[in-house]
Amino acid sequence: MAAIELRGLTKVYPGGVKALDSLDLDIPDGEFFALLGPSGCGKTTLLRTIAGLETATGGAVVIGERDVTGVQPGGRDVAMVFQDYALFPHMDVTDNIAYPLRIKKVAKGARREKAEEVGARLGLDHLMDRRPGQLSGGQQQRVALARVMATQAQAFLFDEPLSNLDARLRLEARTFLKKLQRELGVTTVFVTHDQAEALAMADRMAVMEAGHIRQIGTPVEVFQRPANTFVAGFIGSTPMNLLDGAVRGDTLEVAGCKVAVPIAAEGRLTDGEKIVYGVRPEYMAYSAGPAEGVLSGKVAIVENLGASHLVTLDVNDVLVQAVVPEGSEPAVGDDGHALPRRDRALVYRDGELV
Amino acid sequence: MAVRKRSLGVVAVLAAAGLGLAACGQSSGGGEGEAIELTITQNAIKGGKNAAGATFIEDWVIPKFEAAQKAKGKDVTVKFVPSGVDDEQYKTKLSLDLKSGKGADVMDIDGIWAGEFAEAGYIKPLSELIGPEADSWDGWSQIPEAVQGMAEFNGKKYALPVGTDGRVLYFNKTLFQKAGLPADWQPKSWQEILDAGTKLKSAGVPVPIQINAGTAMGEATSMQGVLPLLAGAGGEVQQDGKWTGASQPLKDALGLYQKIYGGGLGDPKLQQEAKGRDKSFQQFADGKVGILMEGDYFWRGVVNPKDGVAKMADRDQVVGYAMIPAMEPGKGVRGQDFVSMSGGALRTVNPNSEHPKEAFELLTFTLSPEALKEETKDGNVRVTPRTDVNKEILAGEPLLTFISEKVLPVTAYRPPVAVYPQVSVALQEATAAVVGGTAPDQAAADYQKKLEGIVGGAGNIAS
Amino acid sequence: MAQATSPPEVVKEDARTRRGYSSDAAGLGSLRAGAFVAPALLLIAAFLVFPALWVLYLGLTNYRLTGAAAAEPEFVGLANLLDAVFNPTFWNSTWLTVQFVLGSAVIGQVVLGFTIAWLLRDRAGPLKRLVEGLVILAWILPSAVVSFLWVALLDRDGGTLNALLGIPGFPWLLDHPMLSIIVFNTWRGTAFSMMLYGAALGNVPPSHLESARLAGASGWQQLRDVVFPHIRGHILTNLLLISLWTFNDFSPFLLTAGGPDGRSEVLAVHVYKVALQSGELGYGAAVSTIILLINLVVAVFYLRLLRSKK
Amino acid sequence: MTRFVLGRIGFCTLIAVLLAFFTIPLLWLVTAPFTSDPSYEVKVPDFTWDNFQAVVEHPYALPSLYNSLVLSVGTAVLVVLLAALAAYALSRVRLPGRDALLYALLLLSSIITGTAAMVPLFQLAVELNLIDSHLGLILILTGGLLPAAIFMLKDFMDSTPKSYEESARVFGASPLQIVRHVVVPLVRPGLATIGVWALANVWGNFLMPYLLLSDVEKQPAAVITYTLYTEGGQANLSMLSTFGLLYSIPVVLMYLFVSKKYGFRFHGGIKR
Repeated sequence: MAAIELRGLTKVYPGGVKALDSLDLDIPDGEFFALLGPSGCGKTTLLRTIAGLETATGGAVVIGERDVTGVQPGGRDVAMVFQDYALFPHMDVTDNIAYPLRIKKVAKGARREKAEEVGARLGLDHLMDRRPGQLSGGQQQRVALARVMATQAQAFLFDEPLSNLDARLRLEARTFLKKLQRELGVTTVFVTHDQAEALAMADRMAVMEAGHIRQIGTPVEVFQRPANTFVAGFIGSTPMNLLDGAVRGDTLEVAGCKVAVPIAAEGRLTDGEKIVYGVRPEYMAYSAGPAEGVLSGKVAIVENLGASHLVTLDVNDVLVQAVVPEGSEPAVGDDGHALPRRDRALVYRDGELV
Repeated sequence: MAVRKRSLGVVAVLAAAGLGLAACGQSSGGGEGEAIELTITQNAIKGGKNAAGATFIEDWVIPKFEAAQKAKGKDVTVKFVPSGVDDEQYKTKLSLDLKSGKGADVMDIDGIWAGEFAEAGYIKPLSELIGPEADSWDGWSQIPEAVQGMAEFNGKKYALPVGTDGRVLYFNKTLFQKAGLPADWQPKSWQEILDAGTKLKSAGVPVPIQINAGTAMGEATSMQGVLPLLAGAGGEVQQDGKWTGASQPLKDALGLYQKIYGGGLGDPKLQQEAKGRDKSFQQFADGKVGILMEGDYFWRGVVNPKDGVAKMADRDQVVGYAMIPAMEPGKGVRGQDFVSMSGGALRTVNPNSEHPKEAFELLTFTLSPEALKEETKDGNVRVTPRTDVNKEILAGEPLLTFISEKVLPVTAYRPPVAVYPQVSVALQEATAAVVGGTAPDQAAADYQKKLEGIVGGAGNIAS
Repeated sequence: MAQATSPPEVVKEDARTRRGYSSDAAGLGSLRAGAFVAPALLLIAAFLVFPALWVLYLGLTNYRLTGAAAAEPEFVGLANLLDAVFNPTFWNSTWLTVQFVLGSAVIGQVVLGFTIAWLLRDRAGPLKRLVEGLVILAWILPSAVVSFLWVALLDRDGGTLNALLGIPGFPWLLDHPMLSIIVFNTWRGTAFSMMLYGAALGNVPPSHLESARLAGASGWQQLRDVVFPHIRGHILTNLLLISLWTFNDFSPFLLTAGGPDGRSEVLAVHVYKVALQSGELGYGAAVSTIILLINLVVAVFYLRLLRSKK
Repeated sequence: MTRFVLGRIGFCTLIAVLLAFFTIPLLWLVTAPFTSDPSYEVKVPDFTWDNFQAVVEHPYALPSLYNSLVLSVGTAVLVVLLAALAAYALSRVRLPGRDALLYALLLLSSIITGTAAMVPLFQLAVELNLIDSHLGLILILTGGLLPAAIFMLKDFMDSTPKSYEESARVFGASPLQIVRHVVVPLVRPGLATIGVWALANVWGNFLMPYLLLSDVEKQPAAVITYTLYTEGGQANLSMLSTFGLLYSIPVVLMYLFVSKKYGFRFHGGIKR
């Protein structure tokens, strides 16, 4: 078990594409850490650089107080689950799980024993002599996990471990993975492009964009207080309302309406400056009648989210979304009013949280 | 040798780079009383090509020779290196071996290769290589001048002749009878051949006359086709160092082809087939060919009732033979009435041999009377180079006696020079053209043009 | 935001590990990759490149297997090349080779190979194994044997083909020598294309075919719009290899010996006749050089095609 | 419905024609050896074993098959081994000028298979003392086959996912271990294909073995086949057909063995 530390990590591909731009990151021992971002943001490159599959152009990778920047992947004492699991198609499940031990020259009997033990723990005991081709996606994923567990490495690296599963299985696997990580207590870094997955599983997470880390924090921090408009727009199953506005005395003018300054921004704004006002649809109180500090407009779209509805209001040609609980949803064309929660609304200046 | 030198440096580097793979070097040595190893090669192999020849060397020559040497107090072992491929491939292999300073101590070559091998320095005059013993060999007196000539180049003897052969016209007596032709047929002119052909044709013989033509049969077209005809018309392919171009004899020879294949007396398609000659043998054996121009090999190796490739159980009764007539009596080469062509193998000592004297002993041993008699017994009779031997062994062989006594005195040999094979191909092409419908004069003119390219300009062609 | 930790004790790695470090999938690195390639390259250098360059050099001499020119070959420069260029036999051979390659490789093997692969693409069981087995059999049997089989098949009198067609005496090898060797080589070489296309078709995603079928595409349209774009690379690689092989294929000699009268004397046979039968190695080497140049043009042509619409 | 039936009929006809096309030339090979006095005709054989008897008694026929086996298996193993290593490295590491080099070698290999190369190859063998040695011949034949083998194998390697190797690498496998444990099993059908290709190539090769091996006891079947022609160049049909059959059987058996054991096809033999 070990902490992972990145110092000024830079990766430039031949041809000049900067995949990682001087990243610093500390992941303490035992943490379940998520790397989140849209495709092409550098999160997989970062993971592979930690694994040693990519060479760092600059900076250092330190695992368990040991600088491994120049160390071959096999010498870093990490284990990795690949997006396609990379189970060797010509080996059965036992051999696949035991493969890392074979490399470590563990005797045949001992490694079979270990493989069976780990396999049993993951509920694979009846599948041990099958080939990967004969397994379902979920089973393959568990074999890949078992193989990683068998290594007893200091850190686990998961590259999109759930993306090859179908939606229902993914939820199950999510819970399973989190539980497993808790039990094993091994430092784990996983890459995902699904913010819900990151929020659900990670102890902490980093949101990346274009080779930079845009925010590091717990899921709650990242969800409630996105550090910038990029993170704000990326996190959340319904994207945050990000509305252009301006400071008008002690209120804000947003989409032609007057709203109160959020608590977090109180005393930090100057009159007349342009800002972006951010509030999640979940943090809006919808009502049919007008009130002080609401955003008022006509209902344009109503989308069913199951237990609630997402209502899109046309507020002076600006679209504003609010989540409305079951049973009180309006009809398209109604007048509607949405009151942001002052304690949850945020103000961004030049894209950064005020 | 510029080519060779260039290579050596690179080769040395490669060898030094670790590719020098273990393989035993050639045995060396040769001091007094030391064991001597000799090798002898022929394009013959047990269980295949010339099996009898291979058996003779392996089972008779080698033990006898080794024993004879032992009696003289010498420890000599001989190894036979068999081969069973096309002559061209055998020749290629020999050339490469000789060029690289390798090869068997005693080797057989075709008589026609003597010139080119000598020019390339692959073989050396025997007197240079062996010393005076070569010229004083007692066998020379038994070999006719003409046969000795095969082994000579620029007036020097490079080898010993192993044997010779001759070409005749074979005919099927059964078919002849059907066509009302005599069983002791002997044409005296080309016209008589054509007349016989016409009669055979009207008697329903599918292929009245088969005289090899075209390139597919290769050298067989030259030896059993255009060259005897050329000789019959009074020409030679090379005379006094000058090549024969589009001369009248050539036009006449090609004219005969035109009469045969243009007049429906032969099968033009057969001449083009890759295996046409084999087929002509088979057809003759099947009684479909009336007259066939072939060498004595045909009698010995093809229609031989015992082990021929196209056996004819009744060969001795059915197959007749006659000398090849000149175009008209007296019109043949050297004013002869009858003509033929001969070839034959040579046996010589490899200049690279470490024991040339012993090799020469082995060579002469294989051509001693007792060896030749042993070799030719049990139905393997052929015309040997020695008249003393021939007298004995040919007694019961009417055809070979016929060849030895009637044909060899009038025969001719091919010029033993390096470009001959290309000239030969050009001749074959000329016959192919005529069989294909080109006029003989035109084909002869085309031949001359090609010849100029081959032999280095019109200056080397007799006008 | 980032947690502050005390700076770790950084173990300074030496420069060598960093240089030897590699980022390819298997961690080979240039050095080890070089070691992997070296044995093959060494053999190729010794037994391929070096003799091939030697051949190119021989082409500039009047070297012969026997005769005076064997003992003292002279440098003649481009004389051999010029001889070839002004030699109608050479041009005849070149033209026949073009027919041979187009007919037997580009059309015969590719079309037949693809057809078989397409027909059998989603089949399994004995029929597929039988057809594939027979096609592969024709490919792996020794050429000395198969050429003899075809001589027997096409024989004028006793040949099976004439017996089947009821035209005894029809001389296939004489009247249609090129057709004969083209069909023969198609028969012999189809296996390679069949296997390659079989594999390529396996890689065409079924969903693409299905969506084309849903859109109402006919069989031909499916091939044109879905299959061919997908296996383009395979087709061109295959074409390149079989064109080169066919170009240098010597087996027609075993069937027709180049005849009748040179009507099936493709370049490889021409070189054999010139070099081995006439012993004109200098000229033969020069013709080999020309063959190399033609092959180069063919290869560049395919590579252009391969890159053009990628 | 009619369209389906028509398609079905068309398919069956096409398959029948194909089967006929590929079967008919082979008929002679299976009938002539069992016929007493075979001609070019395909006849119902009289099932004689005399021809086989004759081949067995031939002093060089059966040993030559063993020589063919040594040469072709040796070459195939060497080609597969060296080509696999080289193709893998070339597929995974960008060496400068890689593609140009491969194409150049591929083109040069066509010169080497030509007749004109016999003199350089022969003299090279003489200088390196590789004449009359199976090993020498194997090395020379391997050199000629390698470029095409590398070319084809590289295609295979390019199409296998890299994550397998990366995965093994993270577990600490060395490059050679990765090749042995992961790459070779993954591309095994490809290796088998190249192996059989090389094998069949050498099995039929005549000119090089003839020139480089003078000792008849070392010569392969391709050379010995020639001895079944007579002095005049005529084929001994009964021997030739019988030996042809015996000469074909090992290569067919090797193909069956390889295809059974390792699979025999291009890409996609093993899929997840």
